Amino acid sequence: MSIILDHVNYIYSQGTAYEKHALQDINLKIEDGEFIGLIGHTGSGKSTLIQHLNGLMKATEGCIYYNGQDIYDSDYNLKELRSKVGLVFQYPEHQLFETSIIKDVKFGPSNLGLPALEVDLRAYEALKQVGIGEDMIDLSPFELSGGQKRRVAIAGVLAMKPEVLILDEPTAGLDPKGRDEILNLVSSLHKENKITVILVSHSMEDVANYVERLIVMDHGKIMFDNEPKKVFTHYKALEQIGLAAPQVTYVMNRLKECGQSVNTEPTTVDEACEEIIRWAKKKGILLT
Amino acid sequence: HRLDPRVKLLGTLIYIISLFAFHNIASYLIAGLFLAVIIHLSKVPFSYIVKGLKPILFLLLFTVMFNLFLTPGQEFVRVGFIKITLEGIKTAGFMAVRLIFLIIGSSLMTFTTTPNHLTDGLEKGMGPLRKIHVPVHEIAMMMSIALRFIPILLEETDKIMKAQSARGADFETGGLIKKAKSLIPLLVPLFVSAFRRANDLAMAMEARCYRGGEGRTKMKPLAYKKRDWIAYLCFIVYWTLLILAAKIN
Amino acid sequence: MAKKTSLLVITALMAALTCIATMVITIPSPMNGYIHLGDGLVLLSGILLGPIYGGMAAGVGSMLSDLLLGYPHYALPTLVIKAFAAIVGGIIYNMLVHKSFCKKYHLIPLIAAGIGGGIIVTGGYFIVASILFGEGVAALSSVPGNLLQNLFGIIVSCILMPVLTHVPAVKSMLAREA
Amino acid sequence: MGIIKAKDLIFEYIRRDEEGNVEGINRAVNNVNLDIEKGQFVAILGHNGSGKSTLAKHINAILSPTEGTLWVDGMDTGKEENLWNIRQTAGMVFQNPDNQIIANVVEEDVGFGPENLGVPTEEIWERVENSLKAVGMYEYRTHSPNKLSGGQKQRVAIAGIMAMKPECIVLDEPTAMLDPNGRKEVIKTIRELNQTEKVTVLLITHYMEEVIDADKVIVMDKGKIVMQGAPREIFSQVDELKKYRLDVPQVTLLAYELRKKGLPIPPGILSVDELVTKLNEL
Repeated sequence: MSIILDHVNYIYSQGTAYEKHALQDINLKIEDGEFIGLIGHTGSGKSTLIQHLNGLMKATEGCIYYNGQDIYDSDYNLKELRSKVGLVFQYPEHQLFETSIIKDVKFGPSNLGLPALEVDLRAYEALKQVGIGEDMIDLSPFELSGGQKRRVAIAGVLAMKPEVLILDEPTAGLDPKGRDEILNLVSSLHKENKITVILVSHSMEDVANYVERLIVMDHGKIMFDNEPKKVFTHYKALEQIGLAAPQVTYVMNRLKECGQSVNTEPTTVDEACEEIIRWAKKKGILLT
Repeated sequence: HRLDPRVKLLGTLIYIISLFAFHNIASYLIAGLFLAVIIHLSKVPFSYIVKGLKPILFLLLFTVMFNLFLTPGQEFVRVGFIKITLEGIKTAGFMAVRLIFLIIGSSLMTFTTTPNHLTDGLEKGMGPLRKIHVPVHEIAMMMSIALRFIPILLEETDKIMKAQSARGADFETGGLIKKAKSLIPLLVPLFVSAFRRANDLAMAMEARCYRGGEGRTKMKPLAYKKRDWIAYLCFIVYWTLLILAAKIN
Repeated sequence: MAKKTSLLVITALMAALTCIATMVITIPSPMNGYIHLGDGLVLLSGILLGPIYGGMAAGVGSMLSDLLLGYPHYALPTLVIKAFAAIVGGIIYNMLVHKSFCKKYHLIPLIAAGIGGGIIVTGGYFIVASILFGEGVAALSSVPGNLLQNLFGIIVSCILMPVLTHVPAVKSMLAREA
Repeated sequence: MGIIKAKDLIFEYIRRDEEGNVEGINRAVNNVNLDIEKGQFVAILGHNGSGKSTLAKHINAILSPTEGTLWVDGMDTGKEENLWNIRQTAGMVFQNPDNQIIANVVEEDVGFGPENLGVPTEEIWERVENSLKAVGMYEYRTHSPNKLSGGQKQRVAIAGIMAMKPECIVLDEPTAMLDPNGRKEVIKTIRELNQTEKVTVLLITHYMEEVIDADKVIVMDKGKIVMQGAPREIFSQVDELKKYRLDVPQVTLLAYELRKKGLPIPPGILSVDELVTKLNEL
């Protein structure tokens, strides 16, 4: 199972003065079970890209294949695609509308025309996955705290049992603890349910800690597409497009520039810590 | 273009009234001439104005037809049981011209005035109404806030629609009731957002010492300039000409 | 927070919502513009904000949408008609909502208000059309479209109101009105 | 007495259930004592719901204390007659830039505050020009706010407050809704205002990177002030901060871990430069 983008182009307001080439010749293959980070500054085309993946936006040029089928075929079922490629928008809690949590989570699966029992089952399961207890399901979603609302909103997409889950900045506006909770949730969904996850984020630190593959976008083009470690070696190029590598990458690189024999690969605190300790032991600062 | 919005508002109003007050060939000629001069002065490209007429083309045709065929009076031509009367032609002609003038006149104002200016003009223009306790300042402030939030909420509408579509919502198909129901997932979040924004904004306004229209000064006070008085003069001349034309008739 | 500022801003936001509802969901009809959701919002403005502020929100919001959509010649009549419709709708709703029989069938005041407002809108535009296009059949042609719009508005309001009353912000506002 | 001083400040709000019956009382601010000197840059940290925003709203007299007193430049915020003077002295910037810009043109929005204060027209123009220049948005003065980026909008909002010539500005999570570039812009602007215009700044946030240059950091939890001190002191207590649902910048954490493993580096490292220098010195 995979998503393939073949020479995808998207142009906003084509033929007018406001014409903007939002996606330029995107070629991409997303394999089953991957955990991908997608970064780029505001206006780099990342939001446009993810909306193409579930057919909300239609490419001006090029093809997208989901599991080998062209999603722009006239007889392709776009509604089914949207259930398979779940998209969680930024501030998803702003889309809650029902009178109770459970009803809101049921909205997605019931739109799929499933039998009532199956809808119930999925809704309960999704709420359990995001850690909303059964004692809360009849509350109004408007009575919850910000972090809880967001988890309910994510459950609303999970209840559709997507094979691919795309999250657009799921941690925006949360405090550090809330951020970690959401990221751990996403990570466990990936590990335990074998869902393909695409995480759109501004935070390099978050991305470095979690994802296996990192796609960097700039001006509607894919700039880098590689393991996070490899991408962060281009930290100077990243800076030029208004992004940055994690702070520890800078520490390691600066040490190296100062003539210390360290490996510049670490991107997380744990890795960096290990590497510096190794260096310190070798230098004899720290006794083994 | 750079006229005081009050002049433009009042001018348009005078013009519209004049169209209804006088209807004879001479006055319509004057009205047409007047309009042509203004279009020229305003430098709005003619194609723009024609474009503005497009949506009412059908309506115009419809009106003309109705008046053409259904006005009783002296028979002019007869094809089968359809007859066209002289009066019919006359009324239809008047109707069409009046409608076209009306629409060009009012769209000219909207082309040359931003809604913000209009709001300012309204606030000042209705100033005298304050004496009879019409909350003029509040109305103008409300309009200006509404204008500011229309694009924001419009964007939000688009976002919510997309988000709900991603959850399988369908806004396109179905009958009236199904369509109405499908709007709930859109409208409730939109309302919630609007109320949240209203709350925030009211707080922000008070934090910036807003306390109603009393004791406020204006950053951009409207002041009549020479060209505004000239414009008023033009309207007076126009109106006098119309009266004269009516007398002669 | 002073009530006045808050009410002013809510009115402005309701006007913006009315304008958007009129502009976004439109089905162009050649006879008289478009079918839209605006009338539903006009009705809700009257109910949520009460006659005075509701009238302002409905009138101004609808007028702005006329201006932005390029029907400036309708702007002024729209302001008056929609404001009046919201006022009438709001008054009818407030009159009926506390009656005991309405507690059971809570949609009755809403529908009654919708019909009241609808009569104003349809009648108002009929008069305007009569002046613009001459009396008679040409003006009558505006009626079916407006009726359909009203019907759509009432249906949406009836479905929306019960859900909206669960939203804390709206709930607190209705409580303040009472 | 400092420009902002709180004594035993308590704020409670009443929770109500569906029918409006009292369900319980929440104490959002609990016995807070505070003294902020003129010209300082003070940061208040705390997770969502720790009471930091409630405290901020007291300084602008949007809320008034249930018990205790808060003075802004010597004026008691509980007294109605001080309201407008307090709001002029302590301006407030909110989280969502969209929801605090009132006018449809940048310069008109900045002029909104002075208009409310009844400042003469010519002086309004002067103030608008100066404050737009101070936040670096002068060239956008005739733009519509809708076309600006989040960071730019927030700077316009700050200019709107500056035009009222306040002694102090309170910023309630001004960067929470911005992207990294927008955040940098806004923080830089705030710091410049503090240094060149000498305004007292009270920055409320949960982004640790934003507070490393503050004169003083205050940490709140459950309505109480739980930590207080210079950034270096605060950031050396990583475990303590984690307890309050906060974290520290990545370098600080790395330095902390290295120290735990036995490397002789000082506590409370705040920047990449600092850590690299210290490691090189070993």
